[in-house]
Amino acid sequence: MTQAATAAEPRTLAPPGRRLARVTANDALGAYRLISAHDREGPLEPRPGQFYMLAAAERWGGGADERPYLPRAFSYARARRADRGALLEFLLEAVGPGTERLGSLDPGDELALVGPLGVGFRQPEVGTRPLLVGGGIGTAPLVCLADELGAPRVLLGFRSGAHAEAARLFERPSLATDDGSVGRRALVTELLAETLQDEDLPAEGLATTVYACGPPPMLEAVRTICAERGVPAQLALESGMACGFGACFGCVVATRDGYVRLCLDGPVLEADRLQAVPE
Amino acid sequence: MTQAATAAEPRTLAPPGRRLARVTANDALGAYRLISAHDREGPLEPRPGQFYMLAAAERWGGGADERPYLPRAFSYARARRADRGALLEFLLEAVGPGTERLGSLDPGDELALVGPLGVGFRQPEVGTRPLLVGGGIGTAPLVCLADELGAPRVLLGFRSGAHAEAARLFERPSLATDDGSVGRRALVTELLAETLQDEDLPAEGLATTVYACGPPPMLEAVRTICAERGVPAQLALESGMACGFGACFGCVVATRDGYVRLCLDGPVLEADRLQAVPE
Amino acid sequence: MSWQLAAGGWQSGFELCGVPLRGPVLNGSGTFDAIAARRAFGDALLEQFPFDAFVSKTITVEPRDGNPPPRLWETPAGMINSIGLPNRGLEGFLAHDLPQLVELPVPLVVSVMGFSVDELARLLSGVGERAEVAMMELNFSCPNVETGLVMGAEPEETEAAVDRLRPLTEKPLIVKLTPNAVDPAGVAEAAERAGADAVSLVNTLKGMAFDPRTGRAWLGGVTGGLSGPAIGAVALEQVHAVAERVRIPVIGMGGIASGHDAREFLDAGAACVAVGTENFRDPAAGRRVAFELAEPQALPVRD
Amino acid sequence: MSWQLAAGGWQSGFELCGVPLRGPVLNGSGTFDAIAARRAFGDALLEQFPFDAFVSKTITVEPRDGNPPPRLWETPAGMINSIGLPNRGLEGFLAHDLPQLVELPVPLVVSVMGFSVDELARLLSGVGERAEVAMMELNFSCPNVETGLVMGAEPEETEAAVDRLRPLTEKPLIVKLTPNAVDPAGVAEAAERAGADAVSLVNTLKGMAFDPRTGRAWLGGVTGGLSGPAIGAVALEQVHAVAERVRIPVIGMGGIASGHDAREFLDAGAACVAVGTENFRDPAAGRRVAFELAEPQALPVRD
Ligand SMILES: Cc1cc2nc3c(=O)[nH]c(=O)nc-3n(C[C@H](O)[C@H](O)[C@H](O)COP(=O)(O)OP(=O)(O)OC[C@H]3O[C@@H](n4cnc5c(N)ncnc54)[C@H](O)[C@@H]3O)c2cc1C
Ligand SMILES: Cc1cc2nc3c(=O)[nH]c(=O)nc-3n(C[C@H](O)[C@H](O)[C@H](O)COP(=O)(O)OP(=O)(O)OC[C@H]3O[C@@H](n4cnc5c(N)ncnc54)[C@H](O)[C@@H]3O)c2cc1C
Ligand SMILES: Cc1cc2nc3c(=O)[nH]c(=O)nc-3n(C[C@H](O)[C@H](O)[C@H](O)COP(=O)(O)O)c2cc1C
Ligand SMILES: Cc1cc2nc3c(=O)[nH]c(=O)nc-3n(C[C@H](O)[C@H](O)[C@H](O)COP(=O)(O)O)c2cc1C
Ligand code: FES
Ligand code: FES
Repeated sequence: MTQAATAAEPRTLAPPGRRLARVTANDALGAYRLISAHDREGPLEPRPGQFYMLAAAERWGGGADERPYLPRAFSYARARRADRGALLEFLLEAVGPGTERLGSLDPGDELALVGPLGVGFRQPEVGTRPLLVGGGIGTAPLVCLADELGAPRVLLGFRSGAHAEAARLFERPSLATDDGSVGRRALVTELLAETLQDEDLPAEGLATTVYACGPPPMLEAVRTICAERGVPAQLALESGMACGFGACFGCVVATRDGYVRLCLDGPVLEADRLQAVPE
Repeated sequence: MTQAATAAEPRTLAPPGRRLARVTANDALGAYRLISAHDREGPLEPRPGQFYMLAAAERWGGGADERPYLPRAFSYARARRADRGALLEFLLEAVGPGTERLGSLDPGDELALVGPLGVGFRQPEVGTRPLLVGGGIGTAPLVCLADELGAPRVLLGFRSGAHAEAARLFERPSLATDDGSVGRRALVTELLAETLQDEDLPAEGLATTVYACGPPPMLEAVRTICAERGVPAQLALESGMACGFGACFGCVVATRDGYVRLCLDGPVLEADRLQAVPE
Repeated sequence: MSWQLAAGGWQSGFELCGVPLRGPVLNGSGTFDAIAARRAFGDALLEQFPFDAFVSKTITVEPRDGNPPPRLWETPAGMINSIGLPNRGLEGFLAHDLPQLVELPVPLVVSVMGFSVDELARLLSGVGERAEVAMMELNFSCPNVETGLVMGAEPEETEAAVDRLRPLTEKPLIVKLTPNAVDPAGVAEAAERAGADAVSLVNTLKGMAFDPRTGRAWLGGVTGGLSGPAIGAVALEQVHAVAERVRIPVIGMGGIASGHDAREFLDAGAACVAVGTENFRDPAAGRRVAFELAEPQALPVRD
Repeated sequence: MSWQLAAGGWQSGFELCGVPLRGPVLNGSGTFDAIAARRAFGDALLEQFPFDAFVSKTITVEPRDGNPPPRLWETPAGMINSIGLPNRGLEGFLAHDLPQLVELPVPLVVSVMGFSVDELARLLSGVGERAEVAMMELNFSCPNVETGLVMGAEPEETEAAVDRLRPLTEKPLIVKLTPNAVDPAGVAEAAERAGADAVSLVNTLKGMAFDPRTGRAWLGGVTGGLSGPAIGAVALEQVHAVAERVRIPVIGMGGIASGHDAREFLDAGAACVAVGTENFRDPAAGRRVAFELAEPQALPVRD
């Protein structure tokens, strides 16, 4: 339990308890919602790829099927220093009772939150240029990563034009949509394959480190493409979580060395730790 | 199960299911809230003393202790014909998670409702004048009763001036408050005793029929006072209810002939059916 | 016996233990009083009757007042009741309730409980011979009354009781299991061996609440039975375990509040479902559940 | 052993089985991993440690991977888990976990489970002799692993097991009961007779969920254990029944999320309480519960 043993991991420690943060804005961004909250007690600098467990402070539950009950995990999309504390931004896709309740919060309402949690993205391997690959709501953690890396190359894929609105959070991303309404009618992994193809490989190999987040089939394609080309990749995965801080052992993902708790050893995993992206 | 057997009871039948009614207003009335809802599918003329089971259509539950779950019983305070349907008014006192949630509804939100339920107040006994006695939130069912009886005598008691604001729903009531801030510093049952005292009893006895609703100790005092003087009284009681339509057998109150389901045989009971007002 | 969706409605020819039913949604015994509901809702209740068969509140040989109030406590996503089986007794039921229940537009199941096998025998023969009654349910599971627990908790006790009772009526016999058993599936197998035509489960789980102001038991009956969505997962596990081990139909219940919930019970192996506590929140819950089950678009798409 | 409020805090001299504790709030085994939490929260965790004694996740003789995912299902006011007791095994625990758990500012309780009494014996002697360990808890109740159920479901089995295990350690022995028993109080009495120093309850209730898209079991382990506020009423009933029948202290748990809930368990006869699932919603839940218990103004006034 020495601090040193884990000092190397890109993790900002969280305060050891749930706290409240006031919602300052909640706006539609195409098919998504962008929620800002003023976190007065948390750390100012979470690491890109880390996440927070969120719940509405009031009326979390009591929906048609009497859920949600547990908090929900969300990557932060951006964090800025604000007057006393940090302003956190979350990008949300409504897929069920938890995301619907959060999406209905009004400015002034309070979020209950724990975080930042998990291990974020690691630095690009020495001598490589980062390449960010995002699919759908998986673009969320890439927003702050792009800010930190300073305008890296970004490839984004979306279902539709309404979803592609989220691309506005990035500078000059390359875009693909399933229906071709915005950008290329293609899968973002096709863009990835082409980009890596076009690349002039330096003698030593490694020209690029890929950072990817998106739905499991996309991540699996990213993993395969990168593995075939020997390109290092860091994948931000998802799994069902109850706690987010290693307490419940519920979020495990199978790696080459057995199950790991995604909330503790992830959500960002080096692609070569995985035999395959689960699901 | 013949209709005739029960045709005499002051009961308007309810549609056999839960329906939605849109909240049209929710305003503070002193310490209480006055909530109006547009009931498009229910009957236009509930009987004074009947009640509705109410729940918020959304987020009913998920509070600090994961309640409410069941709907809550409320006397209607007033019902008016409205454009397509009835406008129902409820007077609420926030005492727990259910009343707090209902009190926080905004105009436009929806109420889930079943009703009208139960047996209302019966006509005054022949040759008597009605006298309404209300304590605190127990004034609610007396509002429509007073309207129906046409400006009867009304005695009201409240904890404080803020609560006594509810007296504004009546024409010229006699008022008592515990702290004397409005009206007499007295218990409403003292006003009752004095009123009955002052009365010129006609030869045959019966000058007054008392209609009372309020907290159990008040109702018990009303019962005793009326019993001593042989004055007929109808008491609107409360008990914990799960269903409101006789399904659960949970709301029983002990009468001289054993337990009765208050939601089915009440909530208005003739005082002489009771040995004592429970609680 | 198997239940399947026909386009837009129930498969015609659906039946439970040989009794034709218009659909698979019953009520849980003691959670809907059709006589009281008719007082509240009038004849509209009959026109829009929420269930495909009606199960009476459990009756006993002698009339019972039930437990002293308070009888209800609300819990997270559920409630505890200590009603204590108030009922008019066998005579009262036959004289007062049965003539009214006959007016219902669906088959009638009468639930009975006895403090001894002899009492059960009297109830079975007294009620089972009436033509108005389609099926009998043996409540071996009420946690409020001592014997209920004992009879349904162990396979041997159950088998012995059903063995003796089975010959007393020609009506299909449903055995209602208690969830407060180590091995409900073993009890179900015992009931099947002894000739039960169906099993129903779950009854309420034993539960308790304390008055925050006094620190003493809140319920007049001290302990009570927990029901509602809170117990859904427990009910599903037991229904699944039972359905895997018996061939007779299983009537599944416990926390059903929607077609979605009902389908989980069918997935778990139930042939029919029953709606209990949700009736209290919505008197038309049974119809709503049936509708949602019959309209596949109301439910998540099956891959 | 009795617990009482002293003005503004715990009564000094409070203890459980002779081990001094600063207060009555433990964690439920398997619901807080202090080593993982220290990675997430750093040393602030130690400064604001949420519990008055720390109970380890249950360990077994051999290392275990646990069940395949998915392992979690959310239910109304609760959740089902099919974690399956992943742990490093006895050797791994002693070498890797114990040295880190020693740094916690509170007494350590180690929870053990065996697939046989022999395995339990090895665990008890292996861990019980370590000075760092204050107490041992025998998990007789894990519904995920066959033997756990059998050992804790019947009084005789429990008595025989505890009888053999009791002499193997001098440390206080807590027996954790399964709620999936007909008569948990009978099992508790058996444990007491055989020399247990305390009993803890409830463990999770057996539960199940179905994948709405496929109709098949959702959990990798097929069935799982239900926990959280949904089971509070069941837990209270069992704690009450047990506390009425044993003299050894009872550690009560099941759905505790607030000081108000905790006080219900004390009212039911518990000497200590444990917070489980609520830790997932708030890592500081233990501290919050303790605070609310100690501050009478946070709770309804007692008449
Ligand atoms: C590390 C991490 C970061 C994330 N970041 C983001 C983000 O930035 N933005 C974002 O929008 N989302 C993000 N997510 C996903 C987000 O957490 C989920 O969308 C959210 O939890 C869904 O909750 P819900 O109640 O809306 O839907 P749910 O009803 O929980 O449905 C979501 C999925 O859970 C499963 N499910 C359904 N019912 C249940 C049940 N009863 N119990 C358990 N599982 C069930 C199904 O597979 C379903 O598809 C992230 C997830 C993780 C793990
Ligand atoms: C026929 C009738 C008509 C009524 N009319 C009105 C009206 O017009 N206006 C109005 O404001 N009120 C009215 N009431 C009272 C109203 O129904 C209650 O105030 C309401 O149900 C309280 O709900 P709550 O969730 O706010 O409080 P609760 O938390 O339910 O607390 C209310 C009381 O219930 C008990 N209680 C506490 N916890 C629980 C629990 N977990 N389970 C069960 N009981 C518990 C306690 O005694 C507590 O004082 C009426 C009641 C009846 C029966
Ligand atoms: C208030 C109440 C009364 C009940 N009375 C009976 C009864 O008389 N006989 C019986 O077999 N079950 C009785 N039950 C149990 C229900 O029939 C059902 O088995 C149980 O409530 C679980 O289903 P639910 O969660 O949908 O309510 C009662 C349940 C409740 C809540
Ligand atoms: C995810 C999870 C894992 C658990 N693991 C264990 C365990 O390893 N050993 C054990 O004795 N109990 C275990 N339990 C049971 C808890 O300790 C506790 O008895 C139960 O969850 C009831 O309390 P609660 O409702 O507060 O969670 C676990 C519970 C959960 C939810
Ligand atoms: S979510 Fe609980 S251990 Fe990862
Ligand atoms: S509230 Fe259910 S019977 Fe009266």
